[in-house]
Amino acid sequence: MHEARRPNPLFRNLSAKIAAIPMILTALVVFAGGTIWTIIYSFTNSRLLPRENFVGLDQYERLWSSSKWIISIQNLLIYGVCLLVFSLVVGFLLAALLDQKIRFENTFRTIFLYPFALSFIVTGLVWQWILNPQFGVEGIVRSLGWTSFSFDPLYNADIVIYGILIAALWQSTGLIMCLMLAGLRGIDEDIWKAARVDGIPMWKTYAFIVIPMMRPVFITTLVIIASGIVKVYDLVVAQTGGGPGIASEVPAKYVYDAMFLSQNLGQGFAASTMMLLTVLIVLIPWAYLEFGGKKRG
Amino acid sequence: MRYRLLTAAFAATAALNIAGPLQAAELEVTHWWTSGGEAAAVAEFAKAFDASGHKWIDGAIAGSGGTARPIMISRITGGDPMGATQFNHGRQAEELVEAGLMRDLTDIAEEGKWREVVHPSSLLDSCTLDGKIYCVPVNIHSQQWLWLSNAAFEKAGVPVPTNWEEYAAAAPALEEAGIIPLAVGQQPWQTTLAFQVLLTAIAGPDAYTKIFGEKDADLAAGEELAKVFEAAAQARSMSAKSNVQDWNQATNMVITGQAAGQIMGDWAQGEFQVAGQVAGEDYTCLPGLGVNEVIMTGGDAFYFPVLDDEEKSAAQADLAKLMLSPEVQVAFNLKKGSLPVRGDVDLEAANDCMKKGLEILAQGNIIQSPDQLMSADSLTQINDLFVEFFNNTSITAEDAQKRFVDLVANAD
Amino acid sequence: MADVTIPVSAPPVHADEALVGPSGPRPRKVISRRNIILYGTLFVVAVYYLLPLYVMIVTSLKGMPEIRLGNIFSPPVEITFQPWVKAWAEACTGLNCEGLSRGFWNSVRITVPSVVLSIAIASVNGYALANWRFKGADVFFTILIFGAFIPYQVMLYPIVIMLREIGLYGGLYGLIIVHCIFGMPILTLLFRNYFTSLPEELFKAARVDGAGFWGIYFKIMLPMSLPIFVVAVILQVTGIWNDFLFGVVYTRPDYYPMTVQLNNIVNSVQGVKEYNVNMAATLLTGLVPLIVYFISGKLFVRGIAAGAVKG
Amino acid sequence: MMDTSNTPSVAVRGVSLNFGAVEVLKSLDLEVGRGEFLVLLGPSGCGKSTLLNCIAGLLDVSAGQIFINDRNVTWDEPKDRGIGMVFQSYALYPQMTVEGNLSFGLKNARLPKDEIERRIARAAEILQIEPLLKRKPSALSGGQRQRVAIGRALVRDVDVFLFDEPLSNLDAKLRSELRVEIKRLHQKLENTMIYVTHDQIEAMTLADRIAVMRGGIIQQLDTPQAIYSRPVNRFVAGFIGSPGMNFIEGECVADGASAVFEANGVKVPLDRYEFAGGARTGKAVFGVRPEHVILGDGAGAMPFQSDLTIEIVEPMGSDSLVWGKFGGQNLSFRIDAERAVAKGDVVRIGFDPGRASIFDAGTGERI
Repeated sequence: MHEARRPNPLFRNLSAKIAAIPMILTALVVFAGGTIWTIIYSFTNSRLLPRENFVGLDQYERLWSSSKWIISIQNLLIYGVCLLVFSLVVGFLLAALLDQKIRFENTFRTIFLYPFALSFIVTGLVWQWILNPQFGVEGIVRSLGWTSFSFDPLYNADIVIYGILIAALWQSTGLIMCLMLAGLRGIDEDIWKAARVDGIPMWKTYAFIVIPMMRPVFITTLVIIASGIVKVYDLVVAQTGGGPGIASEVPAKYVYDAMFLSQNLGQGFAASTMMLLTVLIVLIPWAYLEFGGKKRG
Repeated sequence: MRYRLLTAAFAATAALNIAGPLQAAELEVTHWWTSGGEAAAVAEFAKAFDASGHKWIDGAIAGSGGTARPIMISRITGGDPMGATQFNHGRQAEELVEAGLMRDLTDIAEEGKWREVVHPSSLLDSCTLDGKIYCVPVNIHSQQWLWLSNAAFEKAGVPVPTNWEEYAAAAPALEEAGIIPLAVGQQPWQTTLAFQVLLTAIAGPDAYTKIFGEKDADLAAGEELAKVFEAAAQARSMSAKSNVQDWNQATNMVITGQAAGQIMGDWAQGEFQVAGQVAGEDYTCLPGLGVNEVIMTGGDAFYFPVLDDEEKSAAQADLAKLMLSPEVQVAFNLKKGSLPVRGDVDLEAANDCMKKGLEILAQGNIIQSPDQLMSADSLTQINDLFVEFFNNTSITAEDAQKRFVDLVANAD
Repeated sequence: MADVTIPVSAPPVHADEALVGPSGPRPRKVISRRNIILYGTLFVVAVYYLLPLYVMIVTSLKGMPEIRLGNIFSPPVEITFQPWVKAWAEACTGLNCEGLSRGFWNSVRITVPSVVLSIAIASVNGYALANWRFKGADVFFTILIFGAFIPYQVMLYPIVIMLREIGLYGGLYGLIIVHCIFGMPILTLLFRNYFTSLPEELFKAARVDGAGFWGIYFKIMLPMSLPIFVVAVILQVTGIWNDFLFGVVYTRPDYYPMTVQLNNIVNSVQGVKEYNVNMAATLLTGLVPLIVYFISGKLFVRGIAAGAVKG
Repeated sequence: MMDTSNTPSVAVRGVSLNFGAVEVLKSLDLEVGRGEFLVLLGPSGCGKSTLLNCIAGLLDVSAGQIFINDRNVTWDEPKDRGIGMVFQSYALYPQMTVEGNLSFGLKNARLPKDEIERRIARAAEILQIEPLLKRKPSALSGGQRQRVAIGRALVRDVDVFLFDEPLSNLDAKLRSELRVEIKRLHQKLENTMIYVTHDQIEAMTLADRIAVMRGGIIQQLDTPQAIYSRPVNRFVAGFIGSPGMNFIEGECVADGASAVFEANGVKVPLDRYEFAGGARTGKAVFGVRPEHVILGDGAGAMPFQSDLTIEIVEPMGSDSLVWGKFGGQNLSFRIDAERAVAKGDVVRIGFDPGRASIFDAGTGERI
């Protein structure tokens, strides 16, 4: 009777491995493989079809010398920072208001969150009309008599990004409010009682006690919004199409235009690699903080 | 007269019917002619193609060439090609041809003696690569046109100008009358079009060919060009209030008299026809801005991706022949407002603007379109420069010229 | 024991004598300053949120003349559903004038299989990761999660090539696969967290009884994971229905989902811009995710929060 | 502190509180003397925490009034009531250092800087938490956190300390250590303290007086010793003392001037028992504490003796708990560990009926 060999580790829970093949394929081939492929080809001068003649950093030089890219980066910074700050502040305020055990809490929450269910295309179009000079808000106010009133961000190159910001805020603040509300409801009731007994006014309790306690919720929400910001595309296409001129260009649109419009894949790959970089700059410290922390702590 | 044409058309189709057992095949044809006039013109192709027994499947894609081309290209490179597709004359499909994705039409060309028929021959050269012909030019669109609304000038009490200087001079009067002097759409290609029409008119056609063709950067930086940029800045201020998106919306402003004029190719004429306006009475057309009368041989050509389906390939051949047949050329170009590519066809029914075009074409002072001279990549960069210039008044003519020179220096 | 003066336990004074001074609950003014600020702000923000929806509905029920003359906030004088009919069946993109209906059925044909397939795969992934830890599983999972953050643009073209190689580029199946790929990270995370939260003994007991990988999955895990399935369905239906980028890149005109069709209709203009038809079309496109949102209510929040917060 | 001799430090008059239809407190009256340590004792859900929260002002009463230092504070905010509160979960501000926790309330009350430092130093010295001042709560042990929580009330120089089951999160050893510290603190500060717990050992050891509560009503308010020896009803008797009091159901029968308690053949003469309203007859429950039952030679001196066969012996280290039958029902009593007894031994036990308690079988009230 031969002594039972230790089963080859490969075949241990074989069916689990087979079942996980789609995941493995997606992770390795699509995510890892796709990303590496793009990075490699960002060093070639592929035009309509990918080809392997490498040109070093030419694509990146051209990228950073193109005013369209510079404008899209500026837009991304303004849009990103403002969206982060405003949605966190407004989201938290709304959550704090809703946390006051008021009546109609559910109705208000439903109202604030319904835009999140809509697609960016719908949001972009709606806000395009509302901000339209003849037809939208400006037209109305003028018809009410205040003829010199002007509020047409989508047609003014310097402030068009803020027009897009209004639509983005309308869409995403609802989610932030929910995340904040979940965070607030997670705080131990006794902390509130202790603060009341100590005579600390409501706003101070929020500012100095509750918000510091909600740091992890803030950070996670920050990362979610940030990764969404870098990908902004549909909203700009629907609302301004990058106009007026190239004033509301965003990186994601630069990539699509480069790849498909100017038929210059290399430039598109270079731009998307840059986008990847911006996401990693936000992500790695968070991942380290979130997971690295646990291993060390 | 008209009767004679109809019988000829009927005879031709009859002949086709007899020739060999004809399998009726469905052929999907993609294009970006979605405005009123354009749709009417493409319907002519469809009618003729259906008459020949096949079935025209329309693949119209909205949003002008900028939106449509990427979709067409990704379908062809993605291995799911359509039956036939529109491109502009020039190098847009260059790489597709090099990659062998486009069907070689040389045999059909020889049979139809396209070399002699197509005039000017430069159109066919844009379709040729290493001696083989890969596309069928179907029309000539010249961008060098200025369309003026007679009504708008009457309202402003100013005579209809005959050239750019008079038009620019009339701008203040127009503004007082509450009319937008120049209508320009927001899409990038429209602002570049306005610029190079000004360039050809003010600096002359050979300056245009040197800069766009030979990428002559010194000329681009020269005094001659500075004047052109001045005119462009003037055009910018004249078109400040026109915030419409598509070109046909801008044309619509001219038709309705909200705007005095528009620099646009002769495809705008289709819109005037659909709106029932008559050249000379309701609107005036000035080729080359009335300064340098020249015709640009821009326009559209149809490419035929390689298909492995026998029937469809046969249908492709029929469509290719049909598109260049005299009758279809006449019917199509009349509706489209463009000039036919066949030298041997005369268009009596054409209105006087088309006739002006035909005369200039006959005299032979023609220039190639930017698409024929420059790669899509460089052209898009120039488009971005001018759309930014037209929308951001803080960019002076000098800055724009400097950046234009860089672009020309390393364009390909 | 500290010397403490213990009060003589006097007979308790009962409520019948009138209690002098404040007693009972503190009188709270209903119209207090706090309430005004609180409800006032919430009301103003609610108006800001509801305004666009109101404008869309109102305008979509008006005829074009009424729109050109009146202002967008005034309710329709004579209500007409013609814009809705036109948006659904007659609006044109280029030559084919079939309105949004084709886009709607395309979206259904894209969303349903994508949701089913992506949830099936993700739930199996989650189950495998949670209970059958095999070597390297975590490496793939981490790559997957990083994948959720990588901007789509980075993988846009490589996927075009992959689909082309397997001959699915341009069709519905291609887009369905793309949605499965990009839906997988968040869903796998959702299922993994849910399955790890289930009591471990359950799984061990089943193993002892000799149930295999699939036996446990179907007989034990699946029946218990209805709540997370509902959450996953909500997440995927809204996500896939609202997608635009993949719809534009990976399909061709006659397979366009509703969002792409909407963008084409609204942006391709024949002469004058028909705002009422455009608004009706926009509402139609937003209808399905809104219905899913209103039906699922709280679950929606938990799903998105769970998907997002954990993501 | 002005000496107002016996004006109560905290007085609760006719207070009742109901959440919707549920009546949690039923018109309750209570007076706590100055410097007194009063414990609110009772099973969970008896309303003890709710009462504490009402006194603290965290809950609005439905009726009645609350006085602190003879001032009607019914409508006052917690901070204006001169009270400090220590919670079961400590409720320290997690992101602030210990010093931050102590000074945050004072800074808010805009006390001058040196005054704040002085108070913190004093509290730190009393609670021996000087080394901890710079640390964050997450770096402290359960006991240290509890001391900081107490310190938070201490620095505010409050008149009344309120404790809401402060020790129930700690392990047994730490609990007894902190119990002693709280007692020492009370003796040192001489503040009034109201302490809520469900642990009757804490109640017995800490309290000047205990209020045993059930169903929102104070069952008995008295010194620990009084409650231990003369429980007013069967509930209080059963709740205080562990192991619990033995209950033998039977009947009181008149016997000349006094009475006799009979249960399945056992007769206990009640001549030494002080009846509340004179001897009574009828169904009754005879309660005797295990520690009052003496075994062996000592039993002889007891006024009542009887034989008992041992059924179960539960050794508990310092002593053992022995179970047998008396009057047909279970009776337990303590013996010191050395005495070797085994199942089946017949032993003589004795106790003084005068120290027992008898309750009316129906109402459970002491008779």
